[in-house]
Amino acid sequence: MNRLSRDQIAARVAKDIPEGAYVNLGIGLPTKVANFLPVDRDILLQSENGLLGMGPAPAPGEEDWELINAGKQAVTLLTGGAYFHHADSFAMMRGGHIDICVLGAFQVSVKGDLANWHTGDPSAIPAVGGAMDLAVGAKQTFVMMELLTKEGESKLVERCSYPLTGLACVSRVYTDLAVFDVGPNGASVVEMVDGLTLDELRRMTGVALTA
Amino acid sequence: MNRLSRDQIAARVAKDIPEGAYVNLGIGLPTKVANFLPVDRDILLQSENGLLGMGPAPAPGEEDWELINAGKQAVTLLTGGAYFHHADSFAMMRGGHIDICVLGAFQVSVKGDLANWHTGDPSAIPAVGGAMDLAVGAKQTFVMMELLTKEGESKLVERCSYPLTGLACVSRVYTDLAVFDVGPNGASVVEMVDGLTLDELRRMTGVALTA
Amino acid sequence: MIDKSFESPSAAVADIFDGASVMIGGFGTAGMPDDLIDALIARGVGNLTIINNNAGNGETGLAALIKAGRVKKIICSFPRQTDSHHFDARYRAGEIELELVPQGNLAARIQAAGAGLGAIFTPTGFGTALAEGKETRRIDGKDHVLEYPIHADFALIKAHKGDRWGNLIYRKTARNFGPIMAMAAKTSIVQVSEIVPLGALDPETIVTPGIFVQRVVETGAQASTAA
Amino acid sequence: MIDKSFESPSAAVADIFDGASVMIGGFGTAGMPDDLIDALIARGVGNLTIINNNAGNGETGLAALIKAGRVKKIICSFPRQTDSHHFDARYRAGEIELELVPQGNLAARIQAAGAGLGAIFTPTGFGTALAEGKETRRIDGKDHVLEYPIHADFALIKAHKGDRWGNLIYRKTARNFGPIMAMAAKTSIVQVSEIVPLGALDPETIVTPGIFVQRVVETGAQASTAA
Repeated sequence: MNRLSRDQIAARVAKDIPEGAYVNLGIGLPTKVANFLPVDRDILLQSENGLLGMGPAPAPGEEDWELINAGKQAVTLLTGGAYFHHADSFAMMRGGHIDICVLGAFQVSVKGDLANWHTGDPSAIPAVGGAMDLAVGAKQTFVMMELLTKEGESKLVERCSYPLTGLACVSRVYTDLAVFDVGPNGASVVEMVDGLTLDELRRMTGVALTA
Repeated sequence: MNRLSRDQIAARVAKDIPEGAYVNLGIGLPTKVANFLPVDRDILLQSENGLLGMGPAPAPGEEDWELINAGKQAVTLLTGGAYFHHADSFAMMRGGHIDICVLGAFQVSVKGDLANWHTGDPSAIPAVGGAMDLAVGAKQTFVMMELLTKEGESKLVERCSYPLTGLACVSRVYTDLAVFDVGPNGASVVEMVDGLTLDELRRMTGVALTA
Repeated sequence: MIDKSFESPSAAVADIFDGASVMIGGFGTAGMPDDLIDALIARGVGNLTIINNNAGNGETGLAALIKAGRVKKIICSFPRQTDSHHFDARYRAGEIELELVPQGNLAARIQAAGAGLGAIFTPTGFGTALAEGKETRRIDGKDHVLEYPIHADFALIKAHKGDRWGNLIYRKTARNFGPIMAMAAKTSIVQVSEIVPLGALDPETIVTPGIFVQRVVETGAQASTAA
Repeated sequence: MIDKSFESPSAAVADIFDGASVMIGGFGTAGMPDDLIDALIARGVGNLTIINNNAGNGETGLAALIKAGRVKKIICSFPRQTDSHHFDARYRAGEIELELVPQGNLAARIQAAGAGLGAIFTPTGFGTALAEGKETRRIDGKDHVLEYPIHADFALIKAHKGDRWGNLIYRKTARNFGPIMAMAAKTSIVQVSEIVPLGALDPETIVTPGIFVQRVVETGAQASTAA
């Protein structure tokens, strides 16, 4: 069984992002997707702190700390990009103007419920940022994650046990072992890594899966 | 009895507009107030179609019909003025950022209710524009009107019979015969033209007036 | 390559369908996208619901669309003007439906649509005939009316300059409803004086980022005229 | 003559009172008005309610205000960061109250305050712990949460250039919350790199018109640093 690396998952997500798409990449793992977007496609990245047309990281020493992304990393602006304030930025997101957002997750349910902001640990300091806005606002919300926790538990679940970020908002889940569509009809397997069978995947996840 | 002309009413209103005020002048009669603002005061006129710092009319032949006021007349922009879109413009008005707006009226009640957008004539085509926003949004709403109709009926009334623009929104009424404060405690006379007595004014208006 | 520029106004409006809702920018004639409207008239579809501040001035633009009998309903704040005779005639003949909205509520409802809000409580119009039958609520000592977003299938907008990604700047008070209508319509179609190369517009001063714009047509500079 | 320029940050914040609600612009350190915050710390008032996207980074700005023990409550979307240790310590000690708000609702509520709306129905947060106990409503097939505006007594903002009427432009992503906080606070206090003569800012490209700004202080250009 040929488990995908994080970069390989990112590359797989990138394959599904079409020419002309407006895309928001969540902080953390999804940021890697930018590295795999094909150079022959015009794809515009939005960052919720207020820019559209986000370019790659600047060369070391060239950072401008007033030009950052949602993860507070120094970035650049493509020719043709634009700056705007936070209310306009979240209007883009909440108003359905972003075609695709890619988020990390603690859990995703087969119906597309998302849990990615809080482990539920009462001693943790909670922080949500723009996750709830992105989850409900984009035309399509993709999740990118490893399928199993370090303890081997499936993060694709019948029902999320972690605090929710949004209800029925995720449409597709990219993992190191398989790609799933989720939604009102439950989870279906889009593709699996070589050497994995549907039965094994059912056993690993413990959820109902159609092919 | 020394009835004020329309220009004299406008001049009287202008006297009450302090240095530094942000002011919206309604279309029609209130527009005249601009002609009487003292040149030694910085007073900024807002026009709800999207400019702040409205200047006087351009010289004939110099009109730019993309630089107009709410009455669709050609205007100019003062040095230091700014353009903005309609949602921001009405945020200024509704959000309490305009210090004073001056509106015309069909009727004002002693409690400060305003009727200025519709005569109630069922055959008339209704039009409201920004009147309702201005009435409720400015810190102070002044009305400027002749006190009596052509038929001699008072436009300062106990209760408006015309369709309302806003409830309890007017604080002061400037007329050709007197200036009134209106509000929760009813109408009081701030000043009268020479030769007019409070009793005469009570008889003319038919409303309770305190001095 | 993302290229939102279209060859002609008629190509840009070619899929506006019978019964569509169409936002039209402009306050009076300032910002009225006359070339797009002319193309829409030539296209021949009708039963349109139009969202604009006014109901047409004189003989051009929205007035011409109304004259041609293509408008079923108009949502606006200030229809009656000295030169709104085409609307006046159709309205009096019972041939056009009018939804009258206070101007600031019109702007706020369009902005709410663009921002994906479900509804807003606004103080404007409370206690008036224009709030009759609407839900009201006293919040923090002030009475409010519940108003719903206004969405549209298309927006027709006039801007000053644009680029192939759809970034826009406007000119003076012709800006008015353009930025918020671009956000609220499914398909925003913009006529500009000039399509400039990508990067010619300063990213700090772009008023409408291209994400809100689907089509841009260069129609040359045109002076607006008095309303 | 309208002249909103102030001599110094300390003069500009001299009436911020104990228990005031204070919006502070910035996303991380980009747009954080450090000079105004330093003046506020020096002023010594406490029990402040702070509205910011975060809860301080490192040792400067909002983090320093929290370290100094001046903050009673913070309304923000993303307190927990690698360098939010001053907040973390106060929070764990039960010395600071936290109202956690999804970032877009934070922006929308601030904008609603500036625009004089009474409340908004937003889809963000529906069905989550952050909407618990809040009124909800299904509108047009989508579930929404009723959220109220966030007003403040003061806003502290960092902009790029300003003039004596309070007109502002910003720089890159340091713009973030500045324009909407300026609209939502009773008194908006802005530090700028440079106060320019009236007319030096192009009226087409002013981002915050002066009506939303009460005070402007020139503090010189300062590079933001990594969060």
